[in-house]
Amino acid sequence: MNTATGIIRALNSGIKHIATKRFTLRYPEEKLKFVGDGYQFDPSTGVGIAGLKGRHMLFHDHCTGCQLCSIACEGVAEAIAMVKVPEEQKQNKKSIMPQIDYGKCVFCGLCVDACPFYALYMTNDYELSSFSKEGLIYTPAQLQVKPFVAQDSEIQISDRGATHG
Amino acid sequence: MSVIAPNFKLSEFIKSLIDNAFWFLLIGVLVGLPAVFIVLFVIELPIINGELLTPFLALTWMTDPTRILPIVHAFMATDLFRVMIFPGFGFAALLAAGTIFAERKMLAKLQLRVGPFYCGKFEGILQLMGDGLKLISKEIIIPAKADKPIFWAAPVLFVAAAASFVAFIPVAPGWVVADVDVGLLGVFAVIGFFPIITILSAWSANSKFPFIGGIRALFQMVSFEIPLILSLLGVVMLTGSLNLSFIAASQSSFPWIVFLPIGAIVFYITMLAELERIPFDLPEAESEIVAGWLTELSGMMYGLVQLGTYLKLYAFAALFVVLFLGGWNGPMVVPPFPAELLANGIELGPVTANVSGLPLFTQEMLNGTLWFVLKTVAVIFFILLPRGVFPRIRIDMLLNLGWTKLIGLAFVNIFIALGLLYSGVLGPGGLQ
Amino acid sequence: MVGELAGNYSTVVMMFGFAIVAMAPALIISRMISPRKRSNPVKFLPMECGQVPSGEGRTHFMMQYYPYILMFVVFDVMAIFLYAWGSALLELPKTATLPMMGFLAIMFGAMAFALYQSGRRRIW
Amino acid sequence: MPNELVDFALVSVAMLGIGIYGLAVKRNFIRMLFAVEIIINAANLNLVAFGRFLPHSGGQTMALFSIAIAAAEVAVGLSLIIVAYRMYQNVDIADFGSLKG
Amino acid sequence: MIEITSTPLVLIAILGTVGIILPILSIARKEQGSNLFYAIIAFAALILSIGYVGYQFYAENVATSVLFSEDVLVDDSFGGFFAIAMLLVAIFTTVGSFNYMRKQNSPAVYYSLILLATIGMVLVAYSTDLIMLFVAWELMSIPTYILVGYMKKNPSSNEAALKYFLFGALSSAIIVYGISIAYGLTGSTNIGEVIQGYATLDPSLLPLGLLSVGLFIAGFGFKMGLVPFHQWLPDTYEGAPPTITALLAAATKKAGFAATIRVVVLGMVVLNIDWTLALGILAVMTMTIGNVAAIMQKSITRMLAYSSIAHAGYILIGLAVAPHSSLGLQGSLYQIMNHAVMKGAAFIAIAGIVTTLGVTHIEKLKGLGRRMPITALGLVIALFALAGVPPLSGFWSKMMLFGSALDAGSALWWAPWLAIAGVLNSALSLAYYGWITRKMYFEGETEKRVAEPKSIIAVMIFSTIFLVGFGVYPEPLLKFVEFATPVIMP
Amino acid sequence: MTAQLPPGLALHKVDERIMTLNVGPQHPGSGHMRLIVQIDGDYIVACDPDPGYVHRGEEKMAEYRNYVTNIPHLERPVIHDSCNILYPYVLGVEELLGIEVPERAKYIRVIASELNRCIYTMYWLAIYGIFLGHSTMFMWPAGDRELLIDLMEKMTGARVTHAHFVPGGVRNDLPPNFEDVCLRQVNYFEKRIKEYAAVFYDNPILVSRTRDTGVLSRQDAIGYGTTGSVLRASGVDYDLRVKEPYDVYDELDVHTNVMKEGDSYARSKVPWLDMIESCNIIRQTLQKMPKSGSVRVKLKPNPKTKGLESVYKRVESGRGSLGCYIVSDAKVEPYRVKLSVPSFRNLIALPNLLRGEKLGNMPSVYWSLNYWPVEADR
Amino acid sequence: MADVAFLALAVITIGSAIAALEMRSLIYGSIALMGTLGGVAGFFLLLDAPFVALFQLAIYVGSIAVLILFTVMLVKRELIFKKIEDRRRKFAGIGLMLVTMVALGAVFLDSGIKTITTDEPATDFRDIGTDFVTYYWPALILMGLLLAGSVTGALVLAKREEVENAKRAS
Repeated sequence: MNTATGIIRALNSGIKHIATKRFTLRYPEEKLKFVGDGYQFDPSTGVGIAGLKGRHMLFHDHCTGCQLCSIACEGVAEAIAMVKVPEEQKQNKKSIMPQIDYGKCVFCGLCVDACPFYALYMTNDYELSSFSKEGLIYTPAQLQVKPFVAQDSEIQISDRGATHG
Repeated sequence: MSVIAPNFKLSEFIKSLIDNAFWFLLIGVLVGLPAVFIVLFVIELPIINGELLTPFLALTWMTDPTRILPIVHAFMATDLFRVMIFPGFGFAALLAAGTIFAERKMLAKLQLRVGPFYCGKFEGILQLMGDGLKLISKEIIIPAKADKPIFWAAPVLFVAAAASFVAFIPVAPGWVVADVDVGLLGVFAVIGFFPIITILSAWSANSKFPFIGGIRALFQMVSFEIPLILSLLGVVMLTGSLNLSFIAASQSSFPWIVFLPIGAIVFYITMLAELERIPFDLPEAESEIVAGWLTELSGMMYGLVQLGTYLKLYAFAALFVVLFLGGWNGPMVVPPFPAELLANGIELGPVTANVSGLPLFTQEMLNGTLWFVLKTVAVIFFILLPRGVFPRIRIDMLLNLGWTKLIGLAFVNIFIALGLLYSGVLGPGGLQ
Repeated sequence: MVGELAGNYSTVVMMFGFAIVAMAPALIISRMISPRKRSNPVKFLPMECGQVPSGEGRTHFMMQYYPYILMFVVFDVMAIFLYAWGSALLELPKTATLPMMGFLAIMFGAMAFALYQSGRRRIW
Repeated sequence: MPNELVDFALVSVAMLGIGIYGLAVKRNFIRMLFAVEIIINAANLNLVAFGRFLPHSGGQTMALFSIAIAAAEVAVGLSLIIVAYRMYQNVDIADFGSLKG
Repeated sequence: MIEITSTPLVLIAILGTVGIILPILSIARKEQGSNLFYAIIAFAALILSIGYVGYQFYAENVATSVLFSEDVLVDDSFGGFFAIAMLLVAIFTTVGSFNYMRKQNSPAVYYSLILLATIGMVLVAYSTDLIMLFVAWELMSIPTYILVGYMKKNPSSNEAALKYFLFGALSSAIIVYGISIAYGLTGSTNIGEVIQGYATLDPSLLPLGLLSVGLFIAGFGFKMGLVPFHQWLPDTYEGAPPTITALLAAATKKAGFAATIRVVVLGMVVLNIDWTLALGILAVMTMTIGNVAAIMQKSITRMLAYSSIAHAGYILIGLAVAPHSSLGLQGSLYQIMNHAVMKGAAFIAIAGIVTTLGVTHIEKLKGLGRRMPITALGLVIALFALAGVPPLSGFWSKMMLFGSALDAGSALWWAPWLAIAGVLNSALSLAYYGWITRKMYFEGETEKRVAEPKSIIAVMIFSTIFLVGFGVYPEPLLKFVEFATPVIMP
Repeated sequence: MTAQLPPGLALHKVDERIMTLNVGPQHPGSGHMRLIVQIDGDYIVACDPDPGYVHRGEEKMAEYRNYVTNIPHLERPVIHDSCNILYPYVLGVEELLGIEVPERAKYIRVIASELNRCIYTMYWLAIYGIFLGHSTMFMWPAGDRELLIDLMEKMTGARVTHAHFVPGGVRNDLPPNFEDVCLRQVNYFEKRIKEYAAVFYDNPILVSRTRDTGVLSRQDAIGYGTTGSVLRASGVDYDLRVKEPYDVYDELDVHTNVMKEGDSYARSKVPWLDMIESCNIIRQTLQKMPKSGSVRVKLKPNPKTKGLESVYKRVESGRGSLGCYIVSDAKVEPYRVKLSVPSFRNLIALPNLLRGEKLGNMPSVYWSLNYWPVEADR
Repeated sequence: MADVAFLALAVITIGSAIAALEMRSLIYGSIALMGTLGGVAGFFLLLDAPFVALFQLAIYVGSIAVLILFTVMLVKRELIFKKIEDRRRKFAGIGLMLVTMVALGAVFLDSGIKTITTDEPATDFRDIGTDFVTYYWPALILMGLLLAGSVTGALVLAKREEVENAKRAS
């Protein structure tokens, strides 16, 4: 009667789960809460600070146009191109700044690791979809904007199962 | 409440209902008004009872219960009503549609997810309609070397065979499409058509995977037909009848499952196999043979096969209810039709209308239908449940199970019935 | 009157016919409103997992389970013979069960042999 | 207008004739089997028709036996044809020709 | 209700039980059991059955041939006679198969099917109800379809089975058709009542009655190998395993005669029309065509097959003159018994030749008398008995048949011509039997003797004793035949 | 070798009864590959795996990138197990460059590696479930995997392709309060996967279906060179974490799960037991880990090796031993990077296991080999 | 009503019987044969023999037709459509058919059964069951033996002997 008990156990487990809380993140309405503001890097110690590797944020006042980020990206995705910024936004001597093509970026964060001037961080923003390829290319001006992300859902574990709450 | 639907909000539910009703009304008006105008302008209006039947008059009639109810009554007495609406196709299709939705929601609950959610604004209640629209607007692709006539006919025939299976099911006292002496045998005859349709459909596609799936389906259905037939013999022996209505009526004091639990279990398992449901869904084992005999069916053809499958599911569940769970029998819970309404008529504000055609349905019929539906839903739940907890079994295991264990159990059941009969527990002189 | 009882069965045929009449339009409408692009002949090849189909689609297949169909043909007869007896059982004397038991015993013998044979799938 | 016995008998005769034609003309074993089935069905139809008009239950009993026997016969016949098909890759008995006389 | 100790039921019980148990035994032994084990069980069952039949006769529990009964079966001497003949052939077949089946697969099912077919044949002779007759007929036919095709790797066996199957299925379909009309005319399936009904048939229904009888003749005629229905017979006999051919030629054919006597002859008698001429013509045609065709054959199996067609013609003489001569049916029955033994022995001898030498062609039988003396002797004796050479048993039966034809000459002007045709045909047949004998004994170089299978030798010895013994001293057999023959008066 | 061809299947004419089925690449039961299966009725006569549909030349690509920029690439073949596939490469580069990794980084690596093993195994288990027609077993692991993905995302900032291991340690330190969250979620995770036993591993239908199918004997398992769970399911007690401990595994108490049977069932159960073991390891690691300290050695942007030398490192990944062979020639790019992947080793056993099996066993045997097509193709 | 049904059934039965023999494809032939068998079942219904009718549907259409269909599907595709016909033989066959039909039809029409009609109620299907186990019980036993013999024999025939021998040899 091992078979019968096995079948009954399986059925019992199935019925039990009908009353368990469901573990589904209803994504557009709820979003997971991430650690910190995003992945950052401290070149002085050479260690990153934990956070989501979302889209980048460029601090114009720190960027020197040294191209280290672009060089770091060359071996990975070739997503970073150094472009001339308009005269009024010019912050550094070469007046070039990274422009990132998110159609190519793999979000590895090596460019952040490469930046010695605290100019390039990654943020929690990951909703980058666009209708055109051009829309995925973020100019330095766009990269300057700090995204607003409302992420508050976290995994809650209780006796009746885990949920996203 | 929160367990079943954690985010249930009554207001949203009502809002969604109103929304849906609005859309229905809108479409109804948009389609209905032109129809009325066509009637007005194109068709010559008849004269009934000396009056010219203008649309206005027709509308008045439609709202006048004294006029419309006898017509409804007369319509309800026809075979056409039975075939199309109540115990027949409409009722079954409604329950089948409900089953599809319930299956998806229930399986989602069991698997800790949500299931259909957005269509229809509340918990995806219109998902089925959306699916239907999608299927009907999809391109039907027929393989180049297919045998076209059979390929086209098979899905339709599948639905038709399932519908004729439904015809034998008695829902309430007197409410059955075909009340025949040998109804149970008719059921077996109809079940015999499914493997043929399946194998023909599979053959006609001229493709490998459908052919393997079709042959598997053939073996499976055909092998489980014998335990199916044998498991029901006990009930027939005890009632001495093959008439399903009679069998249902004979269980007024206790259902046969009390005496023949083994038969009920065997029938339940064979039912799963005949329906090609997990754990017996070998004909559609997607990890081996893509989608089995459904591989080449596209668009609405697939939709029709699914409809047929769920009609069949309803019919099998109903057969289980009729044979083992007492059919419509149950305590009377429906209140009687208020007698003073019959005597005094219905007061509608200042007007009192004496409605001759009431009540439309008798108390017994409503009660019977209620119990029948409740039991059927319970059985359907148990048919759906294994999909969540069992893996698919292999064809040789399946055939082995059907031919050795289930047939053996079915014969045990037969001998139990014989023993009950000859020891005098049941049958003439016994209980009942 | 000959053929009176046949009227009861007409509703089954009606049900069958109604299902066809109600369901065939679904296919026809679908055919009408759905796109029909015949540009690519590869689209109409039978399913072969992305490969170009090779070999016969319908072949001498699954003989391993052929005995079950043979058995089905014979034991289906047995099962429905049992119905002829079972439905009349209440009116029969108890001795009338004996021939049926004899019949069943014979069939059990045949079934044992057939099950053994069909269980040896390597020889099919 | 009620149906008469002779109507059924005529249908039965027509089926018998078709069956004999099939047996005489066709050389495909499966088709010949079809023809035999048609003849058996004609006979069954006759039996039940006569049984109804007597009325007597023996005709139906005989028809049941006859159908059951046809089932057994078909099972045997198709096994034979499968053996033949394995040997000749053919189902046409005119092409077999191992027996010449 | 028929008594449970009556012969047919006991035969069903013994043979059916053994027939069902044999396959089960084979699974219990994982299909590894030897041929001999199953053969001996089957043989024991057959011996037990024949013993029981004999005991019933000995204890005088058997009624005389009543032919009619209230029930589906009757335990009469007519059935008993056929039972003995068929059981004898079945024993021949079983014993002959000891050797023949040694290298074949699934011996258990083979013997089980032989037993089942034997039940069918026996029950055909015992049954007094058309449904019973039909079911028994099919029980006889279906196992033989399988048995004929039992040598699966042999193409001719398979083709023979296919032909046999088609004609058999056709014949059973025709029989059902005949039964349906007979049933429709008389309202019953009991042969007694059918005959009663025929006797009082409304004249307007007479054509239908004739039609039904015609269909019966056609249906049974397929099995008997009457001439217009005989095309399948040589092919089948040649292709089938020789042991099974013995069963077919010697037993199923006789079942056809039993059924014919039960149904047709009596039915014809009461229908009260001059139908005997038709049977007479059939008889002459059958024996002539059978014999003429037999002369031209190269294969001994095929030759014997045609000879068995011819013998169906001889037996038919008796049936044709039955209403007018009491000797007619007696002669037929006598010839049936003799033919069972003779044909059985002949085919078993061929089975022995096939197993040891693997030849059936007549030219290759040269010197058989020296290579396999006992088999050859048995074969020759059987062949001469078939031809009706005097001191052998076959002589007396033929004598009786032709005598009955002469006897009926007073009522039927053409009856003596039947006798003459029969005698001429016998002479013709002697030609080819003699030719074989010459080939076996007087041609060919001296060759070494080969080991003959013991089982075949046993059959040969038995048949030789039977044929010679009853040829010399025919009284007991005559008495038995007389006891078994039903009495019909026009 | 193991499964003998049934007698007779080879006897009859080939063209008559044998049907060639292409299982894949567009097949629900194949993955990114094709199995050319020849079946006689319900029995598989021959099976010819045809991988290579997702080959992308990772090894060649690695020769054109420096030691750090290789990292996002080399994790691509098994993105679900990305930490483990980077692990041998990182270990090798560290040896080439002669870097001593900080203690805390080693522990973080172990946590990441074990979490990733669980993530991979859950994904594998989900597919195994759906291959056997058990849709619940698809949904539950796919859902419960989310717990661990969430942890990994907190830890590394990415949900799937982490690019977390670098020569010299890990990219970033653990976020604050990570230990508590990790312990809580891992405990819950362990509780969840133990519930799978009722519907899956102890389910009599599953047991009867996968028992004694595709049996790989101990001898053959060693002979074919299978690794990981396939090897352990055949009764060979071999786990690199125990036998050749790397990083800090020698300080942890690792138990090796071994089953004797070598059938599909055993092969499917060993990874599940391994997951439970992984939970144990993570708990131990969280206890023993230094609470603070450096996690990464600062490197030059383009580190160079000393001269022509090679190194071979291997680790126990979710599928078995995963080796990485690096040859360097004193340039910024490696001269040669060779990945020795467990999937390909396990695939070798497949044709021999499938021969003579029933068609219905094909998915279970195939997927129980713990095979990941992309990894085999690289 | 019954008469229309009769005519329709007659057309279906005879038409599909011809189609079963004459259709080019054996598969369509099998389907047409099912039509014949179903038509005969319809006649049984008209003759108030519902048990036999549904038995016919369940056995003939449900299992025999399935078996035939399955066997036909095993046959190679070109054989399904292959048709060997001798024209002379065909005309002879048609002649034979016509002679049979006309002769038998004449016999039936000429004889007295033309006048037979009945108003008596049909027999109950339970009588069949009663018959089976009382009057015809030896036939039932024989039927059992027949079915047993046919299934054992058919299985022994259909299995592949060469495989078995190979197994035995090894």
